[in-house]
Amino acid sequence: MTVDTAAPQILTRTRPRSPIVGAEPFFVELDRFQGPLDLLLHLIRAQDIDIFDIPIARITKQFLGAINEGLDDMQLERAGEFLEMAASLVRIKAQLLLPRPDRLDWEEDPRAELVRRLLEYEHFQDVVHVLQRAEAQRGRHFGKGFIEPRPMSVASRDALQLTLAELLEAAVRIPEPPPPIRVRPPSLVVTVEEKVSLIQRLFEKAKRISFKRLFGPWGTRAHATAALLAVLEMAKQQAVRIEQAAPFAPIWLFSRGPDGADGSDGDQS
Amino acid sequence: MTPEQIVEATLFASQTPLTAAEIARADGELSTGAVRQAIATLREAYENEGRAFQIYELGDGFQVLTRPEFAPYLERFDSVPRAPYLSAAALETLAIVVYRQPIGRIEIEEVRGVSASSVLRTLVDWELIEVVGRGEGLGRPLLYGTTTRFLDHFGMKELAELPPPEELPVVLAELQEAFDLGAAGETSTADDAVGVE
Amino acid sequence: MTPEQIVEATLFASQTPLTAAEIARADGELSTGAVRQAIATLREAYENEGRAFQIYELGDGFQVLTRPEFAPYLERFDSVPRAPYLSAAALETLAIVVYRQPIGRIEIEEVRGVSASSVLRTLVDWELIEVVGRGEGLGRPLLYGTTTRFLDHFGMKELAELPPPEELPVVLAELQEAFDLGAAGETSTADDAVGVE
Repeated sequence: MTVDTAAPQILTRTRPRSPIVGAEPFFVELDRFQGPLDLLLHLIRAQDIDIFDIPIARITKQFLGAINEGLDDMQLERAGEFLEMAASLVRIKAQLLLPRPDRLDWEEDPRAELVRRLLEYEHFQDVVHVLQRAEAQRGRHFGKGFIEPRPMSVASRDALQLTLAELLEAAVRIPEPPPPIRVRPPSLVVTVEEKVSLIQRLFEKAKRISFKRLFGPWGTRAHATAALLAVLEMAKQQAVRIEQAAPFAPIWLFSRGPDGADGSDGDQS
Repeated sequence: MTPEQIVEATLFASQTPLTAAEIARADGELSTGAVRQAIATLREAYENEGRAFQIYELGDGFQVLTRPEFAPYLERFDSVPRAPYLSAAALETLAIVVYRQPIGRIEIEEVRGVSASSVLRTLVDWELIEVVGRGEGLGRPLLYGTTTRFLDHFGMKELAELPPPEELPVVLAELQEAFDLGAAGETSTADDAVGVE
Repeated sequence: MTPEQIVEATLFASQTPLTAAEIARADGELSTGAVRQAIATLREAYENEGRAFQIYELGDGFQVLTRPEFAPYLERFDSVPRAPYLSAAALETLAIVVYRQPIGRIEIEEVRGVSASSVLRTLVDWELIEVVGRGEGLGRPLLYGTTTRFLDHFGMKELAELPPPEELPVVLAELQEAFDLGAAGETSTADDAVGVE
């Protein structure tokens, strides 16, 4: 797998309502999706991808692009749900880069759990359609009392039965007014490409850099994973050497120059 | 669809008497004369088939009711409607107006999550709420507030007599207790079903 | 009074579904078997006479409702609000509860990938689901199941009208199979095996 530096062409929300079909670029309206699984499933189905062999790198790129555009307008909780999925995608992508035996059992494929969830989610979408049809059919039957009672003059009718307890009972169930929204923009999702170029820029200034420095100020899982992925990628291309004195000790990265002329062997501690 | 069927469906779906003109609204081609004709046909059919219900003329309206001879059977059920009461939807909307007034339809719908226009009409019709002004913004929406009749109904002089929202659970518990003491053992199941989580 | 007439009067007086046992309460001599027999006779009569209503079975109860073809006429009237059509989030959550009940919030969120707490509250408010117990483990989480109102809302007699559950969570077994096929160089059958589209 190579690091593709071309920015993914994913536009969101600014385009007409037509769902996406065909190849990239993709036009995705994030609002239309119930959540990250819905979006992911849509990306896979719209491109006719074999769900048992998901090209994680491509899908991850498209997923990140889609949420990058749409995230700003989203409530924090909802944004978090999409970000969590983004982090798992990046994690799976990283796991796929690790060396592994030629022949894997399905359970050992890093994508297995994701595929299981997607298929399960898709099955429930079928149920949703069944329910929707049933609901529409039922909605065409009316019982007694469907037609709103005809207004009568106030004088002519009996006193209304309404106790204070009933009113208060109803009042106590009114939800609290929503607190004023304080928007904290969610941390931006970062791409592996950005981390690679960050590492390259740092090596222009120093021969040795701390792994932690690659995501220090942000500290999120997405940043850490992107940084790890970038380092693994560069190590694979022999552009960087990784050193760690002991487990949990600081990890240091050494530049190996453009052709990897640094002398030492590929020691991935 | 014959006029008889359309009239039958309409009468069936209503719980209160409808005038011939009101029934005619079901279909643009239905005249009040045709409605009256259909009602006569239906009455005869119900009679011949020995149906347990019949169309009765009440005031200026028509209503399908069970025949009086079945009353003894129906009285075995405890669900006999009493004096008019508000539907759950109307009650909920009233509670929102009471505590958030002045408030517009849109805000009420935001709280309840469903359309409120017909419920608001019912409450205005009962003179429990009224239009008290117009809000800012698009279309200058109508704002609703409670009426003096609302206060009368609960024997209050002013809204300030209502418990503040944060005390509602306490007041409710007290009311429930007083009710239990007063009606020891009677009808308690119905209220239990409504209130307690 | 024939049993048919007594059952008819009872069904007409009710605004909600009644079980055969509830209808039988109208008359001491009425067995639930006789009630069912009477309902069958009435259904046939309504059919033959072209009545605008019919007796429908909802959950374990019976209710007289207008036939669907009269909906366009009745929709011209102001109507008492009934449960609104459900949102996609609500339907998705219901779909999971139906098949996995009793089920807790966390498990629902795992399947949907998004938070479910506010949707669950709404569904409980509408009485489409209810708390049916508490699970093991930390905090003894609430477990939810569907109500008879759920059946009413979707016009079902029983849950068995939904696609059989064993067709749903077969995913794991089929995964391995599909993967083995895929590894053998042929992936096109994989989707067919699971029954997509």
